[in-house]
Amino acid sequence: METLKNKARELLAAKTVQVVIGYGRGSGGSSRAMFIRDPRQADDLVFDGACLQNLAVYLMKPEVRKLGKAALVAIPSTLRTILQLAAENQVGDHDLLALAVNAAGAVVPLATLNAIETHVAALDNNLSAAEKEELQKYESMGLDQRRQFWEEQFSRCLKCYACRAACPLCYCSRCTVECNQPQWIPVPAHDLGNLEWNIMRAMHLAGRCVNCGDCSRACPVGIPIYLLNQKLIGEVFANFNFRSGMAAKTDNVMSTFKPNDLEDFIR
Amino acid sequence: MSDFNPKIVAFVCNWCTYAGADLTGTSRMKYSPQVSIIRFPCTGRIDFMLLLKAFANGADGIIVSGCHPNDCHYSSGNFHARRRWIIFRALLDFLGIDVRRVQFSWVSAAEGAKWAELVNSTADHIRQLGPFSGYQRLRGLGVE
Amino acid sequence: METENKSIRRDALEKLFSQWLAAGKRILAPKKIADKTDFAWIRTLDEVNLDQVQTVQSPKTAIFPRVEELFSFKSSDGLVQIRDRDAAALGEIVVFGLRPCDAAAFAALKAIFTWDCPDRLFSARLEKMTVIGVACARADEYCFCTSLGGDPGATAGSDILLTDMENGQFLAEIVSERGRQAVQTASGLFAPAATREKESHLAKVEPGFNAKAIAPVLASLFDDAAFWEEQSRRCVGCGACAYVCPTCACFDIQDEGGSSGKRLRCWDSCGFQLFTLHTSGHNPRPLQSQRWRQRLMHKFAYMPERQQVLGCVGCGRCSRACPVDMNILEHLRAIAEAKP
Amino acid sequence: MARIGVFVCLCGENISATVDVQKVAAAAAKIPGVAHSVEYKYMCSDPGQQMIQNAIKEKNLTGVVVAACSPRMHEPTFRRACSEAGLNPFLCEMANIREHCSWVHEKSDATTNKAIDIVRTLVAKVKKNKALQPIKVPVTKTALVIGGGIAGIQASLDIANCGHKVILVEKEPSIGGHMSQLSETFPTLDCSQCILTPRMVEVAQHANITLYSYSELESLDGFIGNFKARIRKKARSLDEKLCTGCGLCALKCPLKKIPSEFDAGLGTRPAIYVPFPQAVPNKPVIDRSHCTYYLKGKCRLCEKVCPTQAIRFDQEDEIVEAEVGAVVLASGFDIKHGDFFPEYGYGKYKDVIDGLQFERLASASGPTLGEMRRPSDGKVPETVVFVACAGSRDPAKGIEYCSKICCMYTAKHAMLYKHKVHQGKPYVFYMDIRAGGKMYEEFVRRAMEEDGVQYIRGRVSRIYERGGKLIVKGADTLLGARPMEIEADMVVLATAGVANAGAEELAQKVHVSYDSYYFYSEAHPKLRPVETNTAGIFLAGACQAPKDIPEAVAQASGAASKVAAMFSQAELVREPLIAVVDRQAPPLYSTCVGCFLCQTSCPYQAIEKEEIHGRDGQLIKTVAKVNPGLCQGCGTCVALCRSKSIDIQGFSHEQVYDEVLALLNRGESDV
Repeated sequence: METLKNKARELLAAKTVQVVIGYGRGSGGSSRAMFIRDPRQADDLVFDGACLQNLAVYLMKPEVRKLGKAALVAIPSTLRTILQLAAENQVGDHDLLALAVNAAGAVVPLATLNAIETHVAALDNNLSAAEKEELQKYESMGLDQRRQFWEEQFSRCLKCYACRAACPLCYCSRCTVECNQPQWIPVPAHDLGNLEWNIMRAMHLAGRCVNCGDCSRACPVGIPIYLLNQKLIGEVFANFNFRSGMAAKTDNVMSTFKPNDLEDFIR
Repeated sequence: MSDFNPKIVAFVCNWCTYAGADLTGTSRMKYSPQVSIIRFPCTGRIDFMLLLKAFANGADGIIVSGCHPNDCHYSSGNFHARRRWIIFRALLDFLGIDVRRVQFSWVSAAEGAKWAELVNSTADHIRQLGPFSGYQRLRGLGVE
Repeated sequence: METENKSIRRDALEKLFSQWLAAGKRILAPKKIADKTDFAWIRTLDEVNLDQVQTVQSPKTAIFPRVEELFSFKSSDGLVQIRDRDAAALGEIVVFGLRPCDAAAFAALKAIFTWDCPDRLFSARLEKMTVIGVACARADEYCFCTSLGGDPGATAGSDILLTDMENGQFLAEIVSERGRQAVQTASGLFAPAATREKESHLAKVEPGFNAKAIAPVLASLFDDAAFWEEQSRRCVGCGACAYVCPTCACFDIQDEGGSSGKRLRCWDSCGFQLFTLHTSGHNPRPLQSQRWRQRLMHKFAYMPERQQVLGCVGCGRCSRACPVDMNILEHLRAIAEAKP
Repeated sequence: MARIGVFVCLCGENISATVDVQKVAAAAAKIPGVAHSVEYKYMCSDPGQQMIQNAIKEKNLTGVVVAACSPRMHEPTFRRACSEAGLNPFLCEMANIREHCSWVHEKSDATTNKAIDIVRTLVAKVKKNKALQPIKVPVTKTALVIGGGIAGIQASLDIANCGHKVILVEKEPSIGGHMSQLSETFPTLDCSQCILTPRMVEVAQHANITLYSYSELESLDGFIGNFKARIRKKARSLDEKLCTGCGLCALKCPLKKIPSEFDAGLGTRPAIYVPFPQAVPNKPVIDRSHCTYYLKGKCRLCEKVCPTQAIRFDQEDEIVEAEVGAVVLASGFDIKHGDFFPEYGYGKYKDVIDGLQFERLASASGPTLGEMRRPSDGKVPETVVFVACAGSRDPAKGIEYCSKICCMYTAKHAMLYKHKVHQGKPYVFYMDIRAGGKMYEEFVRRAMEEDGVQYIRGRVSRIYERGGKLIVKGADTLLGARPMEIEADMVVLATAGVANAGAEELAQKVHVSYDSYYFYSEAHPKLRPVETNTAGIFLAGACQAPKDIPEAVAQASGAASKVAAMFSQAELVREPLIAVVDRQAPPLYSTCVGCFLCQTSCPYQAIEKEEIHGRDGQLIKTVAKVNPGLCQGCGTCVALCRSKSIDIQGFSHEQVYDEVLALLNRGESDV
């Protein structure tokens, strides 16, 4: 913790970065994003198990970008997000400084995408056993059982798009739901519109999502949409042996192909 | 469900399957009139959203068909499409949406017979499955 | 009318519910769904959960549904026929177990929907709604009703306000004519109240700021871009706050179907950049900070000015629902204390 | 408001026999936006087309749907008819109610209803069609030919003779390629250089051809009709203008023992040299890797003896830039060398040689002046074993394909040997004899029957030396795999033909695709064999796959005619059915966020990055831009774009979306 505060002070004092994006104390013992531009504010930085938000979401926010070069307190999913954003030409090398915190609590500054790649490669980036087990639970359900489950879930969706807003990879300046010629996704939050929105969201994140979980944490009504992302993460890995957010330069898995891709469902 | 006439939409590429379906016609082979074709330049052009729109608007089944691997007029459009379908099918299934409602296939410009066979077997299959109420019932739900 | 005090046993509520359902009324009440509690259409008392401090969403959907049909249309041979929604066919609704802040919020919604031209469907739904509030035994750090003139035991907006006397009995304050009718149809279930003393059973919510002070400060802060940017920097621009809010009334109109279909009204939010985007590409509120300012201005400056009512009841839902912990109470304090 | 005209064709009885066309026309008339709906016996006939044209004028239609046969049949017909009547051709669509309806269904209401569905679908589409203008791309009428072998020479001459400028780039000091190394050519046995060198000279003298020998392509940018090439002229250490090619320098160069590339290592050359007497250009080059001056800093003998003081030791590589409209790749092939065949002792035993080396031995201009003397001791070999398929068709060696030319040149080699050494005994080990081609089979027969070449069907397992003889162990599979052992004086391996060492690098420079053997991929294996998937870049010769001379020449002429056709108009005119990236007014400029997933999906490298700058010149954003010269309109990028920022003209989001809805939603009005 102290090392993190000191690092932030040092970076701001030395004008290495203009802003440090980190975690501060939030309501009810939670944590929240804070944007430190004055070394003195660094005292308010916190870093603990409650720090779950993927702060990379702010890299895509114009109001934050205009503050200048940022140092970003980065949990593993944040690092992978940065690499995925780089692979999608959204951040360049040296655009930002990632501040990873290792198991020992030491701050590891990662100045280049290359450094981030190396750091990420050393982490366990698989779905956890618990996550796989939960997926299993749903996969082993009957088709109709699954349909009913999701219908009930999506019937509560408000279309508040908190899942989209919280996702650092949903950075389009015009989301497909905002196209009205044609109106790809119905605007109202009725069952059909909600289903189509959630299918589209999952498809657009296929091969891109780094499983940070912010979409689900953001959902005010608690729809477990992370299941969809994790399902597709598993499918993409199983079928194409690809994991997103591991490299800063990679052809996106869904815009490339292998001649020997699965074929058995095609007549 | 013998008196049930399913609505089936076929999304096909212009160069292989559309031409193949033309050949079915010029060869005067017969098939079920429940299937209507929408023409695309390439299977690579077919947006998964269009499949959802077809279901939402009452399609009981969908055929998506294009050039065989390595025959794509644009060399790789069908490969890109295939990869998209792999993921799309997995997602639909996970959501409890019956992927048997979508028949993917490769039909070349020379396979007029295959097209007729594909349409008939798909129509029979969908007839057995019955109307896609599982999806169509969503229409109107959630509106006070 | 003069408030009447009665009491009802907890277990009598079951009968009350079945009477309502038998009379064709729909009941909207707090229900536990996974680890959250939210309003839902319920059939029995045991579905109801009154232990939570506050539900995720407000009960506004009872009179301002998330998606509602305004009319249906059909065009053939170049002619378009429109069939208006039959307001008389709308069913009776009982909203049960909402908090005093939510009950108070209906006044704000009404002020908007009946402001210049009364909204036909809204008014009809309002007519057919009976509000059975339950006073707050607990509050949390997000609650700030008392800063805005409400309190955990306020009866305003309820037809009947129940207070759990913690002895298997509820104190039932019959506030309105509609409340009295409800009691009459359920005669036998309500008994005269032993006591009217409820304070000891109510949550304590300390006033957080002076509401009076807010409006003038807001006006002076309007052009202080830095101030709004500072407040909203972590806001990611979703619509969660507006959609859970009991008073947010912005809506969108959508036609669905081709030659025949429906015109729908559905919730919208000033937090979306699309909300004010012009066809030309110009957006009068291009920045999230401006949209955040609009949210507060509308609730605390424009509505008091236009509708003589605050657009906020201090339920704290927006703070609880916010994915990035935008705590409105904190921000309002900052505004109240701001030196323009 | 749309004013669509629907024209239902009976096609004689082809449609009307099973479809109630009156009903279709009547139903179409009721579709919102349809201003005119009629049926007629033969829409494609002149009166039929006239009918459409009149309606366009009289009812001032904004779109036309012809419900008839397949668009693949008559779309051009009706689009032309529409444009003649003043309606943009792309506002005309065809509803295929013949191939896809009347011909495939029995006469029934269902069939008629389907026809109506199809018409309704196409009406919905055409309402969203946009008037499109053909795309015009300017063309620089200069062709760049890479590779000065027979294919490159042929292509250059053909293009130049059509009156177009050609830039020919050859990496060796002289053009001519492998053909110039050959002695005689099958199946006629005429002297290779006798037929080649006149062509080489023609290239050198042709007014339309600029030859850059001893040069390589540095980079290629741009697109069809508008490429920019950068060519590296490697330093010859010589002022070519002054050099007369007298050859004195080479004569006086103290170094003489450098293995000659031209003689496939069998002969030698000095450090300053002309690869072979008939070289074009006939100007020497200093081989800096051997020249004493460059290695030790002294000598400069050539400089002293040069009568025109043409030597330039300090000369540096020069980069020339050229604008070209088309590119022909004719970079040729190579054969497997070295220790690829340890079991055959190739590279170990001097007298185990490859086909090219044999060509030099047999060539009158070769190291032995055409006398058949083996490399080791110069003795005339009594027994020579020729091994076909040395490496080819051998999965174990990783080369599964047939090198195609070996069967023929092996027969030729055996013959040439027999003609020079009458008492000699030539044996050929082969797997199959592939002699498809004019006079080819006859040629092989001649080798067997007239020249008594011994053909043995079987693979050679090992070759080793014993008592000054090369022992060739093999088996005769036609005699029940009987083990064979031949004592040979010389062995000639028909080693596999492979892609050039630099093939991959060149492909990446010019952005063409190649197969797993680094042979360049044609756009279509049958129908577009001389084009690549990159518009404006064509293929000639063995860089695509091993070929013999007539094939390489034929393909070169084919490529040349493609180029000539391209150059025959002032600008390329292409159908505008291509992708376009959304553009908006400031401050958004475009809904594209520049993730460039589209770029990785495009088979044609048609998607470029465009930087959008503000008035102050500072970068606002980088967005995708489709190059209309390259886009072929497959639409793969369109389906991939998350923000729907790319659309494709003719199959736009709005068009296909409305088609789906129209097909599935029968209005009360129809049926």
